[in-house]
Amino acid sequence: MLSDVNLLGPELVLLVVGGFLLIADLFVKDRRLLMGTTLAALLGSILYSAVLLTEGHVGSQGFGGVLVVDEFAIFFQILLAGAAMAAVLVSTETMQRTPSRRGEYLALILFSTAGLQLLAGSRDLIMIFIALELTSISQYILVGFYKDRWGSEGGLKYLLTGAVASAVLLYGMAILLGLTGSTNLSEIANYIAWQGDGNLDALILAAVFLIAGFGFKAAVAPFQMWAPDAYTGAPTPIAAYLSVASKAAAFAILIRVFFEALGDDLLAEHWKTIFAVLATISMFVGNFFALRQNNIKRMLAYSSVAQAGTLMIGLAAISADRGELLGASGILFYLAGYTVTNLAAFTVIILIANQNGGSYDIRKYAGLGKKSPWLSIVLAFALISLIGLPPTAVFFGKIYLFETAVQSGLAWLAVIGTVNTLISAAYYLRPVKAMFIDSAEDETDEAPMPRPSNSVIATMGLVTAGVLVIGLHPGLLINAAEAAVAAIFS
Amino acid sequence: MIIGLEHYLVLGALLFCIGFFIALSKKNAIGVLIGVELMLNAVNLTLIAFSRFGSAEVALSTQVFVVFIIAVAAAEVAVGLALALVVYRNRQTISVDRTTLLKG
Amino acid sequence: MSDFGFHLAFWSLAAMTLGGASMIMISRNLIHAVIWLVMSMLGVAGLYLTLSADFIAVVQVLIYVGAISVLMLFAIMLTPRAERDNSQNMKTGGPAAIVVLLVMISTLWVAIDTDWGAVREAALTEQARLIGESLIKHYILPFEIGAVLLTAALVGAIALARQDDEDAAVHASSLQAELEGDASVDPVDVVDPPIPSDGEAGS
Amino acid sequence: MDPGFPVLSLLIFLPLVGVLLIALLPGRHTRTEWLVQNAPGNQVDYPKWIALGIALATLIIALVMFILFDRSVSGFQFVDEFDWISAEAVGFNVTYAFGVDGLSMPLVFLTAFLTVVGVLVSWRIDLRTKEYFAWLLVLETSVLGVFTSLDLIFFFLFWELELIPMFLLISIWGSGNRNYSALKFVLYTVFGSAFMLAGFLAMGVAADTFDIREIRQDALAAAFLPAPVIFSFILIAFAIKLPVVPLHTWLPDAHTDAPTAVSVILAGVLLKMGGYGILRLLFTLMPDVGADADLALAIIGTVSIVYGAIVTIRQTDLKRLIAYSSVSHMGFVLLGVSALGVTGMAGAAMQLVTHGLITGMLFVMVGLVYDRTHTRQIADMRGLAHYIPLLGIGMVFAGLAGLGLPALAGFVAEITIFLGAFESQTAAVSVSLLGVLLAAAYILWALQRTFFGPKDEKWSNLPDANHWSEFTIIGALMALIVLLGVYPSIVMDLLEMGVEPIVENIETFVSSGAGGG
Amino acid sequence: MSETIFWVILFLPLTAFVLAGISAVNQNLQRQIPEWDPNYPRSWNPIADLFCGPRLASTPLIIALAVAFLLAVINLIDSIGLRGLPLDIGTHLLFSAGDLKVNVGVRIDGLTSVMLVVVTGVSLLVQVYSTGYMDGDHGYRRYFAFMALFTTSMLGLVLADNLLMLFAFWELVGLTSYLLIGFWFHRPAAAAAAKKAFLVTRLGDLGMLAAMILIYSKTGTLEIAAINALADSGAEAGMFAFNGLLIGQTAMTLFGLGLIAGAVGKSAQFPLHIWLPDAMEGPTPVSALVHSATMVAAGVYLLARFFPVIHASSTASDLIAWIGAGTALGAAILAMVQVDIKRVLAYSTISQLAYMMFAIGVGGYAAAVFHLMTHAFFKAMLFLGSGSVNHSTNTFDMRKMGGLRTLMPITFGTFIIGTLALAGIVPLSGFWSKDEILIEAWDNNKGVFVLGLLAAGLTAAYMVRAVYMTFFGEYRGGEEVAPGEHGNEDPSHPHESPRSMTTPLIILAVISVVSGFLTFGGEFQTWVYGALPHPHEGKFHWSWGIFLGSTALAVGAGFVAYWFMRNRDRVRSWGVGGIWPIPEAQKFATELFYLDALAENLLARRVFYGWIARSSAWFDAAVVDGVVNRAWREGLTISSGARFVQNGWVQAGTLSIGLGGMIIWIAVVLF
Repeated sequence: MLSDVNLLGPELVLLVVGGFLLIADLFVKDRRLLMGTTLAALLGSILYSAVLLTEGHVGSQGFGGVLVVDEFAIFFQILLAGAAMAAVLVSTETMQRTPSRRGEYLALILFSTAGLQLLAGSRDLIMIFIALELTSISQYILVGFYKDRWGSEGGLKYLLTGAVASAVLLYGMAILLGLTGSTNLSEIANYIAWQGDGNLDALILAAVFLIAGFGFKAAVAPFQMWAPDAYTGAPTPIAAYLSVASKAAAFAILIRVFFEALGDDLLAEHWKTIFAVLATISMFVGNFFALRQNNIKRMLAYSSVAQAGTLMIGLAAISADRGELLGASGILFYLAGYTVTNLAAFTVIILIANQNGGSYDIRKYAGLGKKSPWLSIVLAFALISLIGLPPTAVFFGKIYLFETAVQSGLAWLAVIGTVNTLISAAYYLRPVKAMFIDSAEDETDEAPMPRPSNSVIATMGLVTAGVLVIGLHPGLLINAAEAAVAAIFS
Repeated sequence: MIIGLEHYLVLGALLFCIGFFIALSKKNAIGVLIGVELMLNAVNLTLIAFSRFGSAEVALSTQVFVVFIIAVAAAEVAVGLALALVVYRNRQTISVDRTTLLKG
Repeated sequence: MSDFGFHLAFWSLAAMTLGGASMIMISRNLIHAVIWLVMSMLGVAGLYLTLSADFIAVVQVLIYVGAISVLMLFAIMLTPRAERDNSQNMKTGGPAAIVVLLVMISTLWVAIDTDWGAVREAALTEQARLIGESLIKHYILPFEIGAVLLTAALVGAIALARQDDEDAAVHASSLQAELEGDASVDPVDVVDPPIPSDGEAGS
Repeated sequence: MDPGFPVLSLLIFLPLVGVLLIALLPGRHTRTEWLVQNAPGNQVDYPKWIALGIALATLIIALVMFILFDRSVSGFQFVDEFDWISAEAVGFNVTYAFGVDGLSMPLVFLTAFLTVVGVLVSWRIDLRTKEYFAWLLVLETSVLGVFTSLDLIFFFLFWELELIPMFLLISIWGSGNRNYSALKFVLYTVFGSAFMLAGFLAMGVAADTFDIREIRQDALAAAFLPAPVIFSFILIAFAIKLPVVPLHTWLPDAHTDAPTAVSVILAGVLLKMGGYGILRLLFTLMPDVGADADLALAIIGTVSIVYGAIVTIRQTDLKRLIAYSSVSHMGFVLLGVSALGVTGMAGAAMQLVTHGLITGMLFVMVGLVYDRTHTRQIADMRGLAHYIPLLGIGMVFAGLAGLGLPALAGFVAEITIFLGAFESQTAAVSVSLLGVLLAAAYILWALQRTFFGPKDEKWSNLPDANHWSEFTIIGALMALIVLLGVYPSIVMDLLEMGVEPIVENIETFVSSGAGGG
Repeated sequence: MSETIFWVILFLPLTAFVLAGISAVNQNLQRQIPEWDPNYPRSWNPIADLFCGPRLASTPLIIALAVAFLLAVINLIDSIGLRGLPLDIGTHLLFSAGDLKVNVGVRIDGLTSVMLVVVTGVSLLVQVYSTGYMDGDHGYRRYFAFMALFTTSMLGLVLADNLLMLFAFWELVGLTSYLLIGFWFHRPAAAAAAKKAFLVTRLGDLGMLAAMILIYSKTGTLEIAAINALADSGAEAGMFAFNGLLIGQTAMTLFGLGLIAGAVGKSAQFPLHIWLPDAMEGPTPVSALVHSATMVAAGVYLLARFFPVIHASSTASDLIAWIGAGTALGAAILAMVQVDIKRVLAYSTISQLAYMMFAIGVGGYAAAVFHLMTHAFFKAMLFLGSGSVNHSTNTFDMRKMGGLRTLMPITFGTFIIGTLALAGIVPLSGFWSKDEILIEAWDNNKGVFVLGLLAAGLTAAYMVRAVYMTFFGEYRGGEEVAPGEHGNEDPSHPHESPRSMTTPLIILAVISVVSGFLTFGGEFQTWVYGALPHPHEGKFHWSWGIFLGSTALAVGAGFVAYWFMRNRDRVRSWGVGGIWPIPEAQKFATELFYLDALAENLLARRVFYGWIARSSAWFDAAVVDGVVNRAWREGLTISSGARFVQNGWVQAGTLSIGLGGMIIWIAVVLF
């Protein structure tokens, strides 16, 4: 039993510190101390995961098969904790805006991170449900955290839609449970392997409901509509966090459920079609809606929908005959690259917003290249990476994913993906153009923006370096992703 | 005829659909929440039906599942109502067809 | 329980559940809707009993009827009479009907058509103990996490509901905007709330 | 040949070093120096001197490679390679592999040379010089990378990398409707590379490697896409870049609105990437498809030649006119390639090199004239040769080179293409002879309207060419054009070496196809 | 003689070109506006003034040409010793691409030697003349640079031993002709004429290019000797075969036609003759050298070079014969109505070149070359004479001349000699060559003969008219200095030109008198026959009938013309050019048979530029580009239009969840 607690380590650190923060908030007023504690917790969780990896606990199941610690889970634990760290680091201004709710803020971030990490490692329907709800509820609150008209509205919409989505998810789980008589993924897999073909319709309905539930978290069209509103209303660090963390966890659990539990061949054919179609829809929807956005947060929200579609290509490839390893590792690799890139973009956006009165209007970015060149360069770099131009992380992510598509005979999907790259270039380049080419309508305030806090600069440097490193030497990360997915598919 | 699993499942399905319809069609945020609650109840009913007619371990896991669902539902409602309250403070309304600042 | 009694119980409870639900659908007043919700939930609790899930039935009555609906009633009471309107959103009614029809078809089809495996006659006995055991044995982890979840929800709900110093300004400003009827078509003018002057010194 | 150290990597990444220097050093520095007396306010711009130095260094390295290049052995030389991504489990392996052969060596030299020209021709720029010259050097790196990559992924990487500097250079330092043109350029190219990437991946997957030297036709038989589809996918990208009708309309806009140096490099080397790709990738990796596609290529090429020339005649903007003439000239490349013979292909490759020099010079001259007249409308100019005779000489020279005058570079390429292609593509060549006449027509007419005719007092105080940079550019370009015109062997031998293996490949496949039925 | 000599001949003028070019560029450097750019290297000026003066442009060229001329004469003597047989000189590989091997080399035989002497000689004299004529012109240095380049290209053209090299220099002479016609580019007419000349000749060159490509692709060789030998081998069963080379009759015919196209363009034969009269916009010495003596004769040279090819197909030879005959007559008629003395000479040049053309067509190879040579001398002289007249009257309009015979005796005398030679009066050179041609025509093609005879008569007539209007009667001139031309400051009192201009006239006069005697004993014919694959002794043709006929015709026509002019003196209007009874015919002729109008206005402007080019430009902008832009705009519209879906309702989100899920399920279950 104690060993099981050991396996729970990474999440446990976060939960305990989160709880501690709730109390500490009542006495400690120093923001730095609170943030420091949070960051320490996240770092600890990362280290713990690393220790679990090196200490040979890999592959051991805990809590009666409810939780598993394999390279896959650890990959995501580290990724998610990292994303959370970035989100916390850039939250300085957010916490200045809400001085009396800092503890809650940080604690909720920790809780939802823990929930996502558990999601990546859980192998039991009930566990999945609880972990999902833990993150969801924390995020509902975080989105509405400013309590202003936009934040509250975004939060409410997120919650109501999410509640329906989780109800649908639950119905799917219920059907699955009733069919297979077990909540454990591997036992479900056994059932399907032996007698699944009898109740294909029921299985597929359950699967569709599951897809709806998880796709909601991943913001895949047509389950994406909450995303723009939630991102726009939420505090920007939270928007960044949502755009990368919950997407990552959602894909983790999609891979787990659909290829540990429902990965049987007689279903995989259907998954292939479904995921391919979803990928197409969500790439086109995301890109087309993003074309005309003037609020950069909203634009990035739609772009994250499109990116989710790109990731879906990987899922489709997994289901195809040849591409298990390639597809899954492609998803992981792309997720990592996308995470660092998007965090870089959001970091800069936050800094810029702090400068020009908290506004996110792309048109207000005019002439920024002169005022604060480094910020502009980083943002431009991040956006170029989001397009998928070299020498950046997403460039290789896309090449990798498209190769998996081609390799699994889905070349048409690769073409659609690249065509969407074309569309996306049109709107990703808009801020670049505004910053470097247009000149500010009021040349009066040539004053360079106030120097941001060290933490933010550090974050910016870290994520940008990440984008560049992954872009220039993707080999390491690709090998890591391989190792991670090898835990599932082998 | 004998009342069997299917009856309960059909009942659950119908309840689920009614709840879904309410969630889809009510103007008032609290109304939407009510719909969601109905949907969750439908799920619970389905699960319990399985626990009654399924094998032993199903019987247990489903009931545990239901306990969790009920707890989570309560939590969701609490947060939802809190958010609705905040929206009301900001906008003097909680009807979802008027809280559309964010769109497009 | 005799076969007839069982039939009677099932059908009446089913009618109660669905009827209550349908009444929510049509009732114009939110408070009535909550009442109907309570009734429908009681029906569900009864159905649990017919499924000999006593413990769950009790939990259902306690939490739903006892807690959630009361919570809702409080929330409704906090809002003025004008906001107790529970009418349909005419803009989504039509599409909603179509979607729900589809859902109904699929779910009913699955419910009836599927072979749900072996049917057991004997119901589970002494469930409370079994459930408790499995909660602290097999499902200990979800149990703990559930506890955290409730904490998070609790804290969050409080954090949202309570009026902090910095919130007053925010609400005032957005209230002002609302009264001026500033309904923006393009969410481009979303701006972060101002940083309070004594940013570091909180409540 | 193999020098002890990675000279090629040095060549490719030296400009990036320059970018770093420019970024780190200050933009301007006030001092008086005989060389820069005419710089406004006696200021020396570090960026342009650094850029010039780096570009010259690159040019020298390229020259040394050109000289050391072993003309006796075919195949790639100066090869640098090591494993870069090796994901055996999923079979995704990318090699860092660069090398030059007879085909790419002249193009590499051309790139280095035209970059120097580009730096010099932008000597008077003083808007945000740091960024400008930095981007110019980034551009050089990306083009050099394309010409030397031996790995499809790296080829694609550099192919895409070139977009960023181009976008910014056009839309910041451009003129006219520059944002539209820049975006149009980017979108067209990305559209093409979409298909190109799909084709590359299909190839790489089928052949289980992205190394150009190891991918072979028979391996592609197993591809998920049929070889013709892959071929046409990749061809789309190259056709857009080349460009050929009807994918050419991005070119006039980009050229017209780009700053002079960018037009020079765009016309001089970026277009060449398309022709180079067709030779290096399409016909090397899938010769049998190429052999089947010859007629189509010939037709497209002929249409581009004639149609492009006809449209050129109507242009009223001098730069636009030259841009359209590029469309016509690039058609010759396709025509030569479609000959499927050493002569034709060598001619096509030669056309790449010579057109780079000639059109580069034309754009230089137009740019220098524009610096003075501040108009490019032909209607506004008249009798310029009275006031700027030296520029007039340059312009007339470039124009005559452009219309394929003997003893100048263009003639060699065109005549070789004609002689090489006539046997296999009789009709196409016969039609495209018209292009020669039309070229004379539009160039001479443009010259007559701009430089000749009575004096126009409006231009009476235009300064003629008077800066050492201008003399250097014009002199160097003239010298190279004449050199290639009277003694083409120095380049032609290399190109011949470069295309021979391609043609052998084609012949073996064609003959085997004929033998195997 | 060793090959080096010929390269020296080729490179001497080239060196002069480089020097003259330096001088010209330096001149432009001098005229920089100094204060515009303090960076301007003033240090150049002294050196420039010392070494790069105008003399650097002319003197080296004249020296070079003198040396080249001597070498050419020596070579000619050699060649005479060899009976004009070709020297055995190897060729050098310039570059190779696959099977294509491009060589450079010289071919030296009787034909080449004669041409070398003609080119260098005439060029030398013209340059000497130019030093006087162009003196004080602003473009003095540029002028000599172009002239040097032209002479180089012309020499290369005659020296070339393979078709590609010949074509290259062929294009280069075209270029220099372009540059020289447009020399005074400040005149719109000059600029337009230059362009017209280049384009029209290039139209013909297309045929030559095609011919070259064709012959290469059929036989794989471009060597002139090989092609001639092949053509000379005679066709068996429609195939020509010569050691390994094979070519069909059709291909050979096409090849011949292509060459003819090139020649027709370059030598201004119908229908491509329209450029030459306009080319008179160039300085007069240019007209003398380029547009009468040498370059326009290159077409004749080409056909003479490939004489066996032309006669390997009757189609080709007949075609060129009739083209030549027709052009000879038509051009003579047009010359009859011109009022510009240079245009008269231009049309007469066309007509004389046409003579050579149909001579080749009817098989008079030697006669054609002979006439080429004699014509080069006397026509150059005539042009120089007209230049001399212009030098003192500042006009070419004969209506503003008259009575110059006393004022400019030397010019008058030489001009008369030239006229007689051109009119073919015994014993001047023109007589011998022209009669030679007429005899050949009489032997082979009577129709051509008749046309040629008529042309001969007209020649005398229009020359007499020109001489009369220029030198007889009262002086009617005295107009101001035209811009660019540097002539008499006081044109109301014309005077004889400086010695630098008269000397060449005299020399040329002497040559035009004596050069005809080379034909005695068929000497000349023998040399040029040496250039053919099957050399044979030439012989001196003589026919009393034709001698009497042509002389009588010429003299008669001359006197008729003279009589008309005398009586026309009192007629007010000079517009009626002289001897046309019918005004309609007059009009028809003065409008140049409406050929120029047809070509330029209708075909070039209306049909091509106005219709074809405009429609394609519209297509390019509106369709090719328009479609893309339209698609882009539509995409944006869709994007903004589709946003109504995201209408901000919660239920929109939930709806899409349910709908999406259901659609997927149904789709999967049904299909």
